[in-house]
Amino acid sequence: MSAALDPIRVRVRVTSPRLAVTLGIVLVLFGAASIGIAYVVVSGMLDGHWYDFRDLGLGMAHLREWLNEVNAGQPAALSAFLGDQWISYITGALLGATGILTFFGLLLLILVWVERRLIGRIQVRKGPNRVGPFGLLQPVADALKLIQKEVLIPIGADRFMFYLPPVLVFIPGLLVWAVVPWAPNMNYLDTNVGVIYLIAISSTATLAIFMAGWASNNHYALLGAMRTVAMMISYEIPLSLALLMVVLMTGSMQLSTIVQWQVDHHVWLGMLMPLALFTFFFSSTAELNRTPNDIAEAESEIVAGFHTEYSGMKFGLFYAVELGNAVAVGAFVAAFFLGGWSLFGLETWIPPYLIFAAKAFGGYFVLVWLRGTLPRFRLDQLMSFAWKYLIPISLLQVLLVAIEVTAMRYMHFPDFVELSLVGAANLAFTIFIVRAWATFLGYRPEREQVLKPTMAKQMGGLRAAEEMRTR
Amino acid sequence: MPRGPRQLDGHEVARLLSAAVPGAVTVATDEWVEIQPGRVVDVMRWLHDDAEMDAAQLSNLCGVDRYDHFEIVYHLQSLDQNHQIVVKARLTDHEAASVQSCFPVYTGALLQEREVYDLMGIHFDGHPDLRRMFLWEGYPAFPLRKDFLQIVDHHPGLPHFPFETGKQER
Amino acid sequence: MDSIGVIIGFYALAGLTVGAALLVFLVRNLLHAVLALVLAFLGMSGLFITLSADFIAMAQILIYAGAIPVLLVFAVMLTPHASRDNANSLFAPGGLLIGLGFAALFVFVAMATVWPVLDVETLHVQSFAGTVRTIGAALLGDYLLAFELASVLLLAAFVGAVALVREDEA
Amino acid sequence: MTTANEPYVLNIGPQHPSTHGVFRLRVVMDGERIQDIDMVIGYLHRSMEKLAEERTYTQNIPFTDRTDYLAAMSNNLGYCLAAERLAGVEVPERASYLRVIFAELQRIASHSMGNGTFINDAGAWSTPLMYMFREREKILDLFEMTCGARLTTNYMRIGGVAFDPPNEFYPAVNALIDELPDRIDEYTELLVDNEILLARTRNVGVLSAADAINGSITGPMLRASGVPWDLRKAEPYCSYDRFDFDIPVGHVGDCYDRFMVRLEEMRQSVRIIRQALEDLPSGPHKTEIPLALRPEPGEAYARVEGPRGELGFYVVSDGGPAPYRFHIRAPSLINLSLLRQMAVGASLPDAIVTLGSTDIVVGEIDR
Repeated sequence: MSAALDPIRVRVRVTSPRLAVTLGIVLVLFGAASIGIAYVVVSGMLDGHWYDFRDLGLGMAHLREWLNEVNAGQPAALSAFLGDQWISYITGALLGATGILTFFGLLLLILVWVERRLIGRIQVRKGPNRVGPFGLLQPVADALKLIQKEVLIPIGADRFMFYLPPVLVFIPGLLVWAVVPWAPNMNYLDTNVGVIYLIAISSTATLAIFMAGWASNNHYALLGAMRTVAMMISYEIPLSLALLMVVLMTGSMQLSTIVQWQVDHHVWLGMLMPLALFTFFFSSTAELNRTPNDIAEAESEIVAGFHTEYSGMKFGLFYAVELGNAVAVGAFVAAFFLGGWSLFGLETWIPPYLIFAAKAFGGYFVLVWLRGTLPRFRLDQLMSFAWKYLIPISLLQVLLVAIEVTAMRYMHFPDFVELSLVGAANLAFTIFIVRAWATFLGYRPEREQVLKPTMAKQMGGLRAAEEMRTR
Repeated sequence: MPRGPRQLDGHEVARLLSAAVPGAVTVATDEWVEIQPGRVVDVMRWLHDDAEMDAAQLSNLCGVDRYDHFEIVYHLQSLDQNHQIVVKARLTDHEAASVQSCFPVYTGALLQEREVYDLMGIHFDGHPDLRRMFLWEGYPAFPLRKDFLQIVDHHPGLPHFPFETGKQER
Repeated sequence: MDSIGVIIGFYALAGLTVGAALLVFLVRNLLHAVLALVLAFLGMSGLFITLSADFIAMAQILIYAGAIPVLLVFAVMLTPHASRDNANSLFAPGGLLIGLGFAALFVFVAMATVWPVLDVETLHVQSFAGTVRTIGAALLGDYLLAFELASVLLLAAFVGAVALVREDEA
Repeated sequence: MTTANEPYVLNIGPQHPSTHGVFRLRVVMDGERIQDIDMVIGYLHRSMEKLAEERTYTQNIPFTDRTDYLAAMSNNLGYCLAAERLAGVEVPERASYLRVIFAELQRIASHSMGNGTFINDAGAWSTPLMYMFREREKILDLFEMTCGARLTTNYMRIGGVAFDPPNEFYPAVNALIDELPDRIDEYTELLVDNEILLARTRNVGVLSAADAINGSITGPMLRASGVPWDLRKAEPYCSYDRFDFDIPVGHVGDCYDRFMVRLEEMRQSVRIIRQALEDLPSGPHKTEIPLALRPEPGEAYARVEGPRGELGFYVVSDGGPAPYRFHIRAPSLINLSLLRQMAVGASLPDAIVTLGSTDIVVGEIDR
């Protein structure tokens, strides 16, 4: 059959050549203008400073200095009334909020495409490729479609509680980005309780999800909400324990300090504490509702879980925040365990925020990869894994890390020796304790118990079946 | 008509059956055995338990409307002996047709009997869950009966081939 | 002399907290009341932030906005539908009385305590840098016994709860 | 979890990702545990058995495509065997070889779909399904090449097959069967040793051999329970007695065994196709039968080993041009007989996996 007669296999042209050329010219002009402006700013033609674009944090520091000058120069009456630093505060808050919102918005737009393309590649198909070049405009089309869709509210739903969750679930999704350490000096909220902030903020999403499930007046949604809550309660603990190990080792809850510790010691915490890395990552998949722990929205069982009844942009918000959180998990894995913005000295040459973004997206890619590969656990399996395996083993590991940290305080070997010893001890302990604990609880890997089908030549019924079994 | 490749001779089955369950067999041909509708469970249980018959599986169960009576056709399968037995039950009461359910012997009859009840309106005594299956509860008729929706001047079946004209078979 | 921002913040947050707390018992729907409670807790954590007590603020969010309401909602949801509204009950006058009593106590304590007043000049941002360290040192230093006792008590409660809920393996 | 006086009823379907069609399960739940399960079927009921009573024998062949729309070739074959037995029609040897080739191709396609959706039900997000669709597409291309249709093929005829495959068919099918074992190995690597999948499917929905036989379960489900029963060997039709192949038999009768039995059957089907292609005799592909086929009054029950189990056709003739009675023994429906027994007491995800492992096709359940 000829290709022309086969509508499915013919690539549908969405862009005419003229439109493409026009778009191309506009893009080139835009790019040239941007580069020109960037050159003027960076090269110091404007204010005599030479900006190193590898370090946006430096630019931020300059901005802060400048704002301090402005603060100092304000009339005394104003500063007596409003405080000395109010210009810095307000500018900082506005800039940060705008930055995070812009970043998050753009990120979501890109992620929809990235996720679908990646999953498509994993599933030997193409993924979205019709709207715009390489399907890049697909997220825009999706968003437009979602916005103009009617939002249905089920009969018997609690309207107020039904409207609230998509918004509420979005807030933590935005807030966690505040503490992300992009580069030296480049984090919006470098609070010294960063780790607790992270845990606290992410735990509030539970309530929103639970509200969504309850308000929908739908049995699937309620089941999904129950599962979410059960899972989040269980997996907050190993998550916190994993972060506790990090805090113990680095002696700080400030994210910039944690990254700086890794830079100073030329090591990634993930190498020192592989179990903590695994625990954090696995618990995060549970918190995120992503495969293999996506039981809260297990499509084949409870349709879409807590957001079954949401349509239009309300569904879109749930979907978007889920994607955004996936990258946030990648970012925190990078910050806590993969050395943040450092890359063994390369950060001098490559902009650190790019290194950080690469690591964050690497973590995200692993999540997508898992999603494309693994089946799903069952609720009771996940619960028993958390309570019977992850939490006890993590607790023991925390104990070991505490001992190591104390020992390191009293010994004065070179860093390299100390950390190698710690890493080796942790790895050995992890392997030992996992095996020992599994043996203690009587766990046998399923794959060792599997019997492959036998091949029969003779047909028969029950008698033949028994013969085959005894043989 | 030829039997299936591994179908037992009906006469042979009838001989053994009438010895074991006296009075159950009414007719026997070389294809099938016809039994009393009230003795279905007895016959099935014997066929199921007997080592030689060894009818371990109820392979197929369906009903046929013969205008004045119904036939329930049981295809029984022995897996170990690898033969097939065809048993029929004739239900003479066309209006209130009823037959013993063979669910006590074969759990596989659960859905098959429900299907026959649903589409043909034959009542199976002793079936644990006899409800309409494809059609909804309260549907007025039984579609597989030949008198389904008695439309004037409409006879069930195909009277002649589409290209044949004039010749009326029935 | 506080700057105007902190004052505005304090009153806004205090208004939010008190208003949300009022809503908790004014709202009819029990789940809405729980949400109002969460809002009140969030306002409290904001108040802690204006006092530069960042650790306590975060702990407030973690425990009172993250964990407790989930338990509350769970409890509300799994009770039968009839008891899901915040109806009047005989407990109201007594509760009001107890509440007033507590309020009076707090006002008295606040008024009667001689609060240490620090000089603004000696207060730098640096003096608030390490609340985590200070709290940690205090908990595991001066107040170690109390801390450990509280932990043991909580553990006992935990084990007791498990023992209560556990079904008999009869 | 819930109060005792208020049953928590969950309607799974008629529109649900795991019911694979319009099929509804009414599940009474206690928390995540299933207390009672009831099937509500008939959403796709077209009363084919009634319709067939007013169509000629040849006109009924397309109906059989539309019962089990994932295994149209097998359904065609089963019906044609019944009609041939009723009318006493002999089938040329080439036709019976071609029937075997297409039925086995159809089995591979159907098992690909069944296994893929089963893994999907277990929660793998479409990836194995898409992998298996890749091979299924090629098989459907072969069907299209031969008879012009991909899904509802309508290929078999009473007395043979409708068309001889075109010349391009042979290289394509040879390339496919050379490739398929590697592909099946790929699935095995991806899925069979996957700890999560094993944890989800082993000892879930267990069916003992005695229960399975008594419950009229047939096909891969019966074999997974450890009963070596396959009509292709027990009662060889077409020319299955001339090929060398094995019947995979499971051990426990759980969902994992069903999955594995299907996967192994795909390998065996490749073996059969290879042998059939090697010895494919020349000659006519069809016996000419009168268009106005009027079998003698009587009845015939013919069955084939379809991908889902014993696919039987019971055809009664009264000497007229149309069947007097036309009954399909639908394995999808009858394999559901014991669903309640398997699912009650299990948790919801287990029940979904169990339903997925029975590999239902709603078109065949409802007919």
